[in-house]
Amino acid sequence: MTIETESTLPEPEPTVSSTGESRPSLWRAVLAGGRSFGTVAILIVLIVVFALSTDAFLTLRNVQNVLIVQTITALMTFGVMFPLIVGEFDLSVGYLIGFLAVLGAFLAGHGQGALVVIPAMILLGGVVGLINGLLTQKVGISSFIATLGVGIVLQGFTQGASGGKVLFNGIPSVVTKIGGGYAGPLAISVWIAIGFAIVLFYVLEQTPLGRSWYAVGGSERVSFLAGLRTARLKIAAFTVSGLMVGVASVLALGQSGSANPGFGPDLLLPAYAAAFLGVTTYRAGRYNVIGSVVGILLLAVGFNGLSLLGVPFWVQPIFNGGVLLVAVIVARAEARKVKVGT
Amino acid sequence: MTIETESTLPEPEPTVSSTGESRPSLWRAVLAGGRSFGTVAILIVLIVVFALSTDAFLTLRNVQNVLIVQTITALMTFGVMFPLIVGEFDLSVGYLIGFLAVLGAFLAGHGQGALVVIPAMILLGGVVGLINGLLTQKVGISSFIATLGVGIVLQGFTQGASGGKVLFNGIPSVVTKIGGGYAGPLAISVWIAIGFAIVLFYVLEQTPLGRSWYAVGGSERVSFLAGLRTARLKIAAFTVSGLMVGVASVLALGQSGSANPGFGPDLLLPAYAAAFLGVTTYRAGRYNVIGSVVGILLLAVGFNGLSLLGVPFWVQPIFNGGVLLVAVIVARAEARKVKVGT
Amino acid sequence: MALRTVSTPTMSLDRITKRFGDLVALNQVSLDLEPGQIHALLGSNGSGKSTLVKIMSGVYAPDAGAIEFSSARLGGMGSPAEAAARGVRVVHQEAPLIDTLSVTEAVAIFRGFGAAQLGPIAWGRLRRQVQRLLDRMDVPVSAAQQCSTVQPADRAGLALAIVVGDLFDDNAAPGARADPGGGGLPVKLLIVDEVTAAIPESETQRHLDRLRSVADMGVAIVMVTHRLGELEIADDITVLRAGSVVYREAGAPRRPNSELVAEMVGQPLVVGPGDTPPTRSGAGPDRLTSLWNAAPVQRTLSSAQDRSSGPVIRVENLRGAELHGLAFRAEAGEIVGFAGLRGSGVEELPRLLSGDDPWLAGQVEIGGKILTKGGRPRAMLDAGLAAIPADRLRAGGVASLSVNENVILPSLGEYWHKPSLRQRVVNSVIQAFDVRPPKAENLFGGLSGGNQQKVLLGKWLLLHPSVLVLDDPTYGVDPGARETIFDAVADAARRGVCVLFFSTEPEQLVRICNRVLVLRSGELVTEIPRSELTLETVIEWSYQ
Amino acid sequence: SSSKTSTGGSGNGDTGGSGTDYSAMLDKAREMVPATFTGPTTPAKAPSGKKIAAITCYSILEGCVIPANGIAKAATAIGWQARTFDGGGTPTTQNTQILNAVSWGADVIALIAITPSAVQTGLAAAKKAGALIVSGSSGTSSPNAVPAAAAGQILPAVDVSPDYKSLGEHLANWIIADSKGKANVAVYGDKEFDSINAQETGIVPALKACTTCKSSDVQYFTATQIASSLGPQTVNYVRTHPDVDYLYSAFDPPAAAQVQALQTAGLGKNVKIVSALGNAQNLQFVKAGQVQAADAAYDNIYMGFAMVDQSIRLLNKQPLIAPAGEGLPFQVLDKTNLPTKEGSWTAPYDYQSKFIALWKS
Ligand SMILES: Nc1ncnc2c1ncn2[C@@H]1O[C@H](COP(=O)(O)OP(=O)(O)OP(=O)(O)O)[C@@H](O)[C@H]1O
Ligand SMILES: Nc1ncnc2c1ncn2[C@@H]1O[C@H](COP(=O)(O)OP(=O)(O)OP(=O)(O)O)[C@@H](O)[C@H]1O
Ligand SMILES: [Mg+2]
Ligand SMILES: [Mg+2]
Repeated sequence: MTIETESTLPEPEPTVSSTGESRPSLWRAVLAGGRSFGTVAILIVLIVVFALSTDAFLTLRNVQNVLIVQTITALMTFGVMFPLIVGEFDLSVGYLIGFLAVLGAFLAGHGQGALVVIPAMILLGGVVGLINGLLTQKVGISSFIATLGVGIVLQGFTQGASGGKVLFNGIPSVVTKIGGGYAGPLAISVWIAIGFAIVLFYVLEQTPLGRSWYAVGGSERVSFLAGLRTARLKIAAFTVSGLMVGVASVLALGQSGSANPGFGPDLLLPAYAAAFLGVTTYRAGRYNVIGSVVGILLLAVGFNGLSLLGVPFWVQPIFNGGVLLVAVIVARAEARKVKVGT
Repeated sequence: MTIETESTLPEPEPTVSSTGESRPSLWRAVLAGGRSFGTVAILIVLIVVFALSTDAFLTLRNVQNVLIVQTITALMTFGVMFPLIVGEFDLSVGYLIGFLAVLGAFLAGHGQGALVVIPAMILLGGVVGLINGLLTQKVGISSFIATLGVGIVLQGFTQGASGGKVLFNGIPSVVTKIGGGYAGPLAISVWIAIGFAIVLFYVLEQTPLGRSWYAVGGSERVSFLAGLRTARLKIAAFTVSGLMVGVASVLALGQSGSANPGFGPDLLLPAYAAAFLGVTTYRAGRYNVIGSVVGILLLAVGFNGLSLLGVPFWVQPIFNGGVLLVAVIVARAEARKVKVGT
Repeated sequence: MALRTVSTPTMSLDRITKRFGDLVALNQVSLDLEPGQIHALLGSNGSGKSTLVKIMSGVYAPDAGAIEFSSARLGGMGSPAEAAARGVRVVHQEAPLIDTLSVTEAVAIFRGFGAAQLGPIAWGRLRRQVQRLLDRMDVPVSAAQQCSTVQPADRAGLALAIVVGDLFDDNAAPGARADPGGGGLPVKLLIVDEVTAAIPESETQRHLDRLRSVADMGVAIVMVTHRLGELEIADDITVLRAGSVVYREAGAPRRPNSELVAEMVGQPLVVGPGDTPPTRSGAGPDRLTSLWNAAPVQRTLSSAQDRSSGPVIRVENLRGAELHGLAFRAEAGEIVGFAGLRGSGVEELPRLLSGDDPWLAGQVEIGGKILTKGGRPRAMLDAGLAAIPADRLRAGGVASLSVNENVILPSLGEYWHKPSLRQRVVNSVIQAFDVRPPKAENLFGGLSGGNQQKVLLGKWLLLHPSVLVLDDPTYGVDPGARETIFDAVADAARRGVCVLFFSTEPEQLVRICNRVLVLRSGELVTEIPRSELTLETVIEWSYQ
Repeated sequence: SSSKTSTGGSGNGDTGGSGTDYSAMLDKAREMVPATFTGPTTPAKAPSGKKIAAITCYSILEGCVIPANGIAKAATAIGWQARTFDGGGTPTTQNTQILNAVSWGADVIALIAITPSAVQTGLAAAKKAGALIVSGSSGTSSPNAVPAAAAGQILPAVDVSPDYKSLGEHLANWIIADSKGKANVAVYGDKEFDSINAQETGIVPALKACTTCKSSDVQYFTATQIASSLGPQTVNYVRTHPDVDYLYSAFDPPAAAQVQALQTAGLGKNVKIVSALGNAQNLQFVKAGQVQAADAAYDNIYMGFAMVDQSIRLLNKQPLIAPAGEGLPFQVLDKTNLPTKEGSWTAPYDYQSKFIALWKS
């Protein structure tokens, strides 16, 4: 007898997704999916332990600082989430943020103000995302290959535009203000990251567009048959990814006040680590905003606490890698087996 | 009507493959699959162009030089091919080669000779591959996540073992000889890489093990029901990958003559680029040894020729990324859409 | 049968031609689809039915010819989205469900979320709407359920609800919009693509009733099927052979099914005695002999065993998710059928026997070898049991490998360095089962469904198992190929293979089995011997 | 407890109460060393038609590229062909490029800030091909201590570097004087480079010599951490050690990362960073008063000229100039003595024509 969906592993328990509340509120939506909060538990334990072991941990300054330096990671993680959700992989984001930062600094150094520099960085990020999308969807190249090729080419442009130098002349003060300034208790860049988190959460969980992206990731074929324009949706996902990287690049340029041609590639894998950690939390088995934010905070708090305690420098990566492995091992089977690309 | 194998996109035409020769020879096997040699054409064009534009190109010494430094890339590429063939992805190989090189230098610095150092490096590579395999197959973690976690942890060990120093004391002369010495017209490391290429070609194309790996990559479930021990096969693929990286690390330690704690991660993406390029050649749409070797040579010849011509340094990445994109775009549809992971 | 009124066709295909490379998949096919009529599309495997459906639904553009639709003459239907917007809906054989979504979402991606692209989704209202729709269409599924938990039999109903839900929407009771002209209908043409193949026979009637009620609303329906029994509800019939229309019939009188089959197959048939469907002449009874002679001797699974002494398979206290302690035994040369309703364990048993699903408890003895733990497929194979899974797509063959490599996959080691042996063996499979096109090097994924099934049968029979488990082996297979398969199974039994036969069609059990075991609620309720084996007894016992 | 005296030299013998004249000490710390041209004076006629290949550590780093520019400029002046190969920041690419330089037919291969022990295959090929190998910025020849080579290692014939130990001492003295003997210094080092180790042998004892100052144990990082964890780690250190008011960073790129991280964390006013190299970006920090207060710059163009000079002598089989650094000048730059023109620091006298004259005589 035919069972189309059988897999070699036992099926995951049925999980009820959206609840049937009649008037959805964002708040209720946040709680609705709530089942898997193991990572949150680890985060709380870490916070308690660090708070007890060092006074420097739970201070306003420290909290502010932990948050501000994570804004770039957060936006990069949001950036890689969209291709992941639609079942693709983007290896170009690291090269892209480096390219956009150098481009912004280059424009600034040639006398352009914030009104040109910021839109140029963000939009060009979107354009590169669009190119990634077109290469994968229209030319039909596997996203790993296409984005790797695009990324390597971008690295060349980055090096060429920088002329091999750190660019720091004429960075508009608006940009540095956005990167490092404060508005109320939190840095402006933190507000920006929070704003994007809320908007993206809303789009992904509450709008047809978001659900269509998840549907395409679940089965491109069925989505296509459903009349979803899967190619467009995927291209859109890549474009949004590029735009997010563009925003991240503005924050990066603002926070460092300069653009270094070597900057960027190192940010690729941490963004993926946070997105993978995110899968263990909130909606287990799905890439999601809340889970990613918790993942970022977990890694950030761990790093911060350990370095406040003064552990040797090589303990950090062991902690980071260990947290990722442990969180995934103890998570539900869906989270362990989440689809990555393809 | 059955929709099973019909995709919404027009299917590639079925390709006629090997002929039914009654006595297979390795040579015949090499020619048997021969259909897609577009990359070879590009390679030949490059060689002709460079030979015409600079005298320094087609000299024995230059050929030797091009080959010797590609041996590490070649073995790393072979390393990533096995997980790719069985439908998995290994993000740890870059961290792993760095870890093994530091480990080897550390052992050497503590008075161990080549007889300890070399087997330790290779075997530990295998052990890490085995751990990757167990995490993905027995614990059930998606290979991206598992290998990323393992890789990050390894980075910590690398930094810890090196103490942040370049380790160069006591590297056994056997190791440096293997890395940089010559035997006849070619470097010892080139002979080693050629040897591995032949063995792996034979294993992948001519033995039941190789065919089983491809079958598992094509459909894990079908292979499982056909009685293949799919989990073991995948674990074996990861282990072979680790062993290859181990061999690469010996060559790397030998060629450098020292181990640097920052070495390794940069080798990850070039290895994938070569493996992806390989898919466009020989057996289009499949990761294969001959295609990968051609891909490596293509990138190497391009790098070498451009350097000899003295192009600005930032042209190199544009060339590399461009070659990857162009080769894939002009390749057959199977090559463009080759499965990456999952 | 609905009353035939004179009306303009909903869709007219005019000399449609479609080529794939050298292959002409459709050759000047013309077809009229009338509103309110169910049009059956028949044809053997590879005759072009799926291709035609894809042209009607915008997946492919024809290479030549035109489509008249809603009084417009078109070169093609554009894209699936465009075709859907024009009112062409398709229910594909594989239910269009995404396991990671909820039923509400699965319906909504087809029918809309009731919100602008970036507007908030009113989840509660949406879910209630979907639930109402499912209730109206008599589909026993909860809107809040995860798709992965929907039962196979309900998937077809859900798929239909997804596709023609517009007709049953909130403001209209079922049937209220019936309008033979069909002018204002949101759905004008419904294509159901071999949907019943996935449903147990016992549940197909409900599905066919749903189809009739949709047609009665004025929708033109194209029904692709290999089950001739379902032709009862069809108004018109078109038979394709090798890409051309070879027969068409509008309304009564109806030619007997055997003649339709003859049209499909395109060669004279030897009609068997009684109600036995026709058997194709040609392929002789020696196909297995030649197969086993070609195969390497040491590999044949049962060669070492003594077939004459006692049962070749003995199952004790087998427990799984559905089965609660099943026991039975079977002898060499027997064909034992299994019947039962959904949930009775009849779907689970073959998966347990093949080692695909884990056993909770139990013991299976095959040819003297005792297996206690949920045997992995390797262990079952080594003991002499080969199982052909029903799920050809995910469990049958490796689409990206050649026919060649698929056939030898279970015993790769035997063919190491024996290319000529491999060639001979694979060719004998191709000949014995009439695989078309007969090229060992073709990619498995490029074959039509029926030919894939033949290759898989060959792959497993080649091993000369002592026990052969067949799970719905005629799934998606045309009547000609079906006969090839039945012949092969009978041959195998005659040669001492013990066949355990599972089918969604009780007729097949009645026709081919020596006895049938009926399962209910995970237990064996009776054994129907050959002497009492009729359609009635099987259905009676299953339902009781 | 920190003293935030402006670095603006007041000139009036300010003794800070301990009897030391910190103002004079500060003036001395920021003098150029050596004070005048002490380069070679014996002529060395340049052989004609040579090819010199400069292998940069990584062509996106200023400190790697400027010496190569110096080499190119010097080589052009004597009619040599010069070509720069990008080492790409990894031993693998550096090896590849040395081999490419050999294939190109280089007579001289100049390694810039590349660890010779990491590129042994390339150096072996260069040696086999008879190419001369020289290096810059490694700190492995006089005036720096010559390290013991590991057995069998091929090393450059000569290295041209500033006196790193002295440079470290000058930085220490600048810190001591600027703080009037009250500095509490966090010391960041990197063990990957001989030059940085040599610098450390200067600064650490000199800081220790100030009994009224405090300095931390050296905290080591690696080059790969500069872009990722060094910044946040520094912030955390400064936060948990509020008494720290000076920070020594081994070279400019890590210092830049630390400047940015401290600024972002709002700790920019807590510490003054000093480092070494003289990158444009770091000089800009000093100029703008952004965390970094001093930078020991050395003349990388001079380094290129000196490398060419020593190469000519080696090719001519003339004796090498001693010390091998050929008086490569450095200077601790702070707000008071920054060059007015933008870009990297060069010695304020014309050494280029002096060198060229020696080669053409
Ligand atoms: N995308 C394609 N590329 C190449 N050939 C194709 C493609 N799709 C179908 N074919 C070929 O066209 C012919 C018609 O195929 P089609 O799938 O329409 O048959 P069918 O009648 O649906 O068969 P079945 O009953 O087995 O499903 C077959 O020979 C098939 O192999
Ligand atoms: N099971 C096997 N055991 C040993 N050798 C094998 C096996 N299968 C294939 N080979 C060898 O591998 C080579 C290529 O095999 P094969 O003919 O199946 O490839 P192919 O048909 O070209 O594959 P494809 O069509 O998938 O590209 C042959 O020379 C054959 O000897
Ligand atoms: Mg079909
Ligand atoms: Mg084949």
